[in-house]
Amino acid sequence: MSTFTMAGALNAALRDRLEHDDKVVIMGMDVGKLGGVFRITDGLQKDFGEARVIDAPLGESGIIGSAVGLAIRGYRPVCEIQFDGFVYPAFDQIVSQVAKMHNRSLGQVRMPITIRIPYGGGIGAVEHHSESPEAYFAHTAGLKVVTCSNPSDAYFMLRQSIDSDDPVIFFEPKRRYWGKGPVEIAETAPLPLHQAQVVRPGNDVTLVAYGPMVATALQAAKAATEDGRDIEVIDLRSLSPIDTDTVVASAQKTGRVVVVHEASVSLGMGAEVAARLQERAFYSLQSPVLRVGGFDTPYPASRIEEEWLPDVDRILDAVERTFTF
Amino acid sequence: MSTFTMAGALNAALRDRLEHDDKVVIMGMDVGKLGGVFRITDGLQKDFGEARVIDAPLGESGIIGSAVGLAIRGYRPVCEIQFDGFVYPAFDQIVSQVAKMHNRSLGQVRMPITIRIPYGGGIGAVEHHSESPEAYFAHTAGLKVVTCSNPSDAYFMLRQSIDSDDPVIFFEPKRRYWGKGPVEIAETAPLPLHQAQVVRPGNDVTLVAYGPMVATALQAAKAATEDGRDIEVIDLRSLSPIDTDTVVASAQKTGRVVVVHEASVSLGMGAEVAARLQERAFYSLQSPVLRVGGFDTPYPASRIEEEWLPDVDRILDAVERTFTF
Amino acid sequence: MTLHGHVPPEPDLVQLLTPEGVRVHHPDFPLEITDDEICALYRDLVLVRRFDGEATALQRQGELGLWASCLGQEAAQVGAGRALRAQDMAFPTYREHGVAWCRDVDPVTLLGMFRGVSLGGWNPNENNFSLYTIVLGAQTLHAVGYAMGVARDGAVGTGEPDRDTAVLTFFGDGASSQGDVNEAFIWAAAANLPVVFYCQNNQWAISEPVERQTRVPLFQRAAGFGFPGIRIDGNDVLACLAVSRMALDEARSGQGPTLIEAFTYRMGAHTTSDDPTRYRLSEELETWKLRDPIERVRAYLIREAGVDQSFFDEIEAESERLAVRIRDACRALEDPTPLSVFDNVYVEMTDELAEQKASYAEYLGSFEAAATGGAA
Amino acid sequence: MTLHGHVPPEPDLVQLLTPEGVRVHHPDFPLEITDDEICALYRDLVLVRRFDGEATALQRQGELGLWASCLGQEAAQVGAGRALRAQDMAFPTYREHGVAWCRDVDPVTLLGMFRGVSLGGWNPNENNFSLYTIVLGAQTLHAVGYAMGVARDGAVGTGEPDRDTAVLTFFGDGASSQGDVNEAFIWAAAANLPVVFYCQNNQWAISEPVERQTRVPLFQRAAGFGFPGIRIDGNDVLACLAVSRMALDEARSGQGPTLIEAFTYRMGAHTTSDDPTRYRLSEELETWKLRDPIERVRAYLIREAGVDQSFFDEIEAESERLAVRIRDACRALEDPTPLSVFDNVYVEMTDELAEQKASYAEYLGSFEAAATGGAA
Ligand SMILES: Cc1ncc(C[n+]2csc(CCOP(=O)(O)OP(=O)(O)O)c2C)c(N)n1
Ligand SMILES: Cc1ncc(C[n+]2csc(CCOP(=O)(O)OP(=O)(O)O)c2C)c(N)n1
Ligand SMILES: [Mg+2]
Ligand SMILES: [Mg+2]
Repeated sequence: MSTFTMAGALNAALRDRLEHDDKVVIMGMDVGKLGGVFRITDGLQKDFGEARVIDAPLGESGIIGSAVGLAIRGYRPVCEIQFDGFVYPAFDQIVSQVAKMHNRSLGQVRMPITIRIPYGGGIGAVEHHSESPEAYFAHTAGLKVVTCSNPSDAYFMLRQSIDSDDPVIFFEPKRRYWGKGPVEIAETAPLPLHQAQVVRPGNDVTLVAYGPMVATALQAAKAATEDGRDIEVIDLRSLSPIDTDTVVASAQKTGRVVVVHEASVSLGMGAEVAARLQERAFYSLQSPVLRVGGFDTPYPASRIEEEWLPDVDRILDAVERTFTF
Repeated sequence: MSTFTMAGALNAALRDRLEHDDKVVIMGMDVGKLGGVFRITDGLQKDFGEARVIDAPLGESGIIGSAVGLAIRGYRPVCEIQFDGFVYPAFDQIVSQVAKMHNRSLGQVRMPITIRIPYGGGIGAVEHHSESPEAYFAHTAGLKVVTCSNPSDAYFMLRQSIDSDDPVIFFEPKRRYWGKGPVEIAETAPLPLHQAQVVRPGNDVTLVAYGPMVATALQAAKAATEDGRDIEVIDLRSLSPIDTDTVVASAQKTGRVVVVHEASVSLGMGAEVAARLQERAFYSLQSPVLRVGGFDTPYPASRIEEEWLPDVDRILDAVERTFTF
Repeated sequence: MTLHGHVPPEPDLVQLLTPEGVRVHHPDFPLEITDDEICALYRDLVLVRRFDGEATALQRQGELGLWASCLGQEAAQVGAGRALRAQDMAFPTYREHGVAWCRDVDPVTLLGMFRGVSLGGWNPNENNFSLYTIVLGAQTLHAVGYAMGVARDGAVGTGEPDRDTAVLTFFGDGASSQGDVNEAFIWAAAANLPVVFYCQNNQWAISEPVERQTRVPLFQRAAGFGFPGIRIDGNDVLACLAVSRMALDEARSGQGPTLIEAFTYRMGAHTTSDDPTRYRLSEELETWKLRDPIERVRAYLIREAGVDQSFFDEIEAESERLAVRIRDACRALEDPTPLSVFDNVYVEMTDELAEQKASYAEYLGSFEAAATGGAA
Repeated sequence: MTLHGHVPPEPDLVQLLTPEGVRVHHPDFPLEITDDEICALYRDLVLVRRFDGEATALQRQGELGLWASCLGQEAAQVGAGRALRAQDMAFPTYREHGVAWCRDVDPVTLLGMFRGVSLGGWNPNENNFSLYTIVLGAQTLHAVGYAMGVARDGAVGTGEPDRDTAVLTFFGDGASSQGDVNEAFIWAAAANLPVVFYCQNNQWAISEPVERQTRVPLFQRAAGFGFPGIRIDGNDVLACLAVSRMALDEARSGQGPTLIEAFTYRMGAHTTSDDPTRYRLSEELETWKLRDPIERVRAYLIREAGVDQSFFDEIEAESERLAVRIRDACRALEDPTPLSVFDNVYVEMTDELAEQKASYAEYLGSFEAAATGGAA
């Protein structure tokens, strides 16, 4: 059991897959010598060469479109999108090609493509560098969408995503890159990629979070103990598919659920989780499933991002509202 | 009061705005001589000239990106995307520029851009010609998203969208283009653009639909009378913002709600409507808000699209489930 | 001097067979070809046109939902298609029926997506012919990525004729305005990839004439990206074959990408849903008919090669047999089952989707139960 | 002959002032300019560099979250900026501080988005300088659309000096690979729009050398789209001014678009978050220092124009005053209020958003209430 930052764990996972399968190639902007703007690919080009760790021309559509061609040729491309807000030029290739090619071929060609996207805010960045576009992809049939909240998940989920024969959009909570945690590299039976995890058991209320908000939810749960609230925290991990059973089971136990994410609330993941909960746990719910997320505005200027982003207080406020409802 | 097809009503609305405001320009593929593949711009280039009705080079990003520049110059562009599945190459310009420019300028520049998108299935088309991408845009702050279900709404809502100083994504249910209906051109006080409408009052169950599914919902309501069910049908009309009050009021009356749309269910509009209803009408709901929509698959081959699309039977099946729940 | 002073010279068009069927020789593009080989090309052209015509007829009869005819572009497609080697890969648009023919893709397979029984449904790697791509230009980037793979596999410049591999991708004059096509040029040039970009300039993008897209000949664009571009008579199957061969050879040998602009004409409607009388004059069609890609080969075979009538009769008979087979096979294409929509979304179906499939199966079953009077 | 036979000649670079400060005359690009005007340009260059340096310092002190320095590109930007007429419009990237300066945009205004108090916050139409655009290439299409408007307004080719309007848009060597930039070329050429595309090739796109984007000089790309392209010494403010003027004049007079490649160098890091030592050698920087855009003008003014020390002292003093003002004004920039995030999303705020704002206000109020011990 050794300790990694999330960035280090991701780097280790990439290295591991590059060694394990020579059809794995990494593509993106500045992923070579620089090792990516977040250093996630640090040292990989040096060790695996320019043919496998490729500094791409500056076009996201080109990166994803060529990944589709590489996949047809039998490769397993891992693409890095430099920041969340820059995935949109590739949206067409992702939605109309990556997501649909397997289906179009009646299952005869596979798209084992992993698209890594550092996402979320809280790092004091300029525009387009702090967005949370996960809902766009979770609404797109043919894609699988996951996100990690800690170094161990980062390591195993990225390996599992690269191994997946289906395309996976892999969201990395950039503001957690430098957080440390234990990773049992030797672990042979990690949690399945699309399974959610109860990261803190509790009986009074359920907090459903993922990616960057899991740490915040855990802080809230801790703080709530002072008010005598015993909060259960679920790390969704997989956004498409959603491990509904785990969430429903928790709701049946606690009767109260708050979903937390950075993305704008309207049509965000919280909407889907709420819709499913009232479908599957109607009589168990003691109060409405509440959503704490970004407001329905563009991501704000960084000086006020902390006010815009969900935090412990806003989460606890929602938790209280599930009781005073 | 005269009778129009929806296509004719849209054409009349465009003509009216071109006459009314010489800053209105129409751009798109084949919108000139051909009048668009659906003839919505029929005759407009002949009457208003090539400078105002522009056959664009074949790039959606170019169409929307140049609309942004035209808006900065003080124009009011109306862009036509030829089919739903071809809006994605413009996704970046829509999400990062059209939606955010006003905000970026602290309100000092306006984006009075209308983006018309024929959408939905049921016309026996090949791939990419039958999709329902509305949720992507409804999740995007800075955009307004509307859709019409009949010729009268088509006429007035398109006029209102063009007059809007905010960008509007205007979804046109292509399979209803040739349906006829009355339009009171002289009407001076049409329903506000972002207001929903109860198109059939009822007391037992509420069907929430929009665009192409409104007609289907009304058929279902009619059929349900045989089983003695008195169904209320709401035409949402505006997808962002959503007229939640109208939907909540109906839910409080009927206690049962089914949301219907063609888009895939997961993270579709139904998720947001369900999430809001359980937030705002928790104690009024007699059963979970159910969703009838496309499955979480790519739009299928046209020979089985009728099985994939929500129809009267699937809607009534859901209606029954709200009782037998 | 002003920046805008220069007027580019009109490009000459590589031609090896005149519209009258006279064989001409081009200093830069010699073509070693026997009359038997020209007979084989003639057969391709005739059968492709016949197949295409049948498909149009099948659409009229309601057997297909749509058809995008390649009428008039047979030479551009057969010339390019026959220049490919078995190991080469082709990335088509939605109109390359002639190329599919050369790749031995059964024409009936192509009908599936136009009939609406599938969204394509063939395996790109079976005949090294990728799926039809409807989103304009998207396939050119797929070709680039595939070529990256080819290069990484060491299948370029080895000199082994059956190993060195080229990638051929198709797009139209209209699609040349899409960002993806231009990004494909950039990638192919920057990495010197074995890709040949084959633009069929058929003068129209639905109702938009090529002038809406560019004010200079399209082949010239390649030079700006750092690789050669050339315009050929797209109705001359020999020119298309000769230049495609050269470009593919140079790609295989590691000399990088080429842009070929096949100057041709869309003789039919854009698709069966289109009505060209709304936007173009019939005179235009008449002039192009004089440059018909098949007539000139026939004329050559009769006048210069002395091929006798029996050959033409045999091909006529063969095309009859093909037509019959296509008609019957098209009608025999089975609709997919409603439940099949869930099956190829993922290699590993998600539990979510499995649930949706199960409950939909149950729902469908309830009707049968009702129908057979059986209790649910 | 092979398709890949040709080797393009190395382009010559338009230069009117050598790195040593010697004025050279170019037959095609005469420049009528007085020494006083060159003094004014020198002032621009010095003040822009000083402002840029202060901003970098402010970032180090934590007053800015990020800064994208234009160090080394002052001549490319001032030359282009000073070629603009009042009615012309500029569409920048995120690095055109020197152009902003020439448009009389207060430098402090630019700091807002880098400090994080706004996302831009200025009015594009106030100084005819559009908002900084971070998404690579997106602004080039905005320029095209604006130019379409200019043409529709009849503000091209009238011969009226204050009416005819040109649009100048900026992008980098890396951004030249984005589909949007190439679509912009296509649109501008097809409609012959009054746009000048100004590419600052500063040799690097963060860590990627320009060779990753293209194997031929970028200016050559324009010819492929049907309009002129030209490479200039981007560290020579006179060349940048002369060629930009000519291109803008020709745009205004209706001769259409031009691509200018200003060959320059990013002397600093990509941004303050970047560490160039990871990917480039310091030798490179040293050679480029010898071509410094400011030194050569200073040398010219001293040696050839005989400008005396007092002039330089005065500018030094002015730049001191500027630096002080910027430091103070930057620190004085106020944070927006949390509730302001709701205000400029729409011209007409939606009821939904108004509700969100109201309940958030109530939520924030509950803390104050608590703090002031007041009952909610
Ligand atoms: C991205 C995208 N936008 C629009 C369309 C609709 N569309 C289909 S074919 C076509 C014209 C294409 O013209 P061209 O590229 O010249 O090819 P051709 O049809 O003439 O063979 C258009 C606009 C599309 N398929 N994809
Ligand atoms: C669409 C998009 N992708 C990625 C980025 C991240 N990014 C910011 S600047 C930059 C390099 C741009 O290089 P260049 O165009 O040469 O301009 P320079 O920074 O050198 O002035 C990149 C990749 C972006 N801003 N937009
Ligand atoms: Mg064409
Ligand atoms: Mg650069």
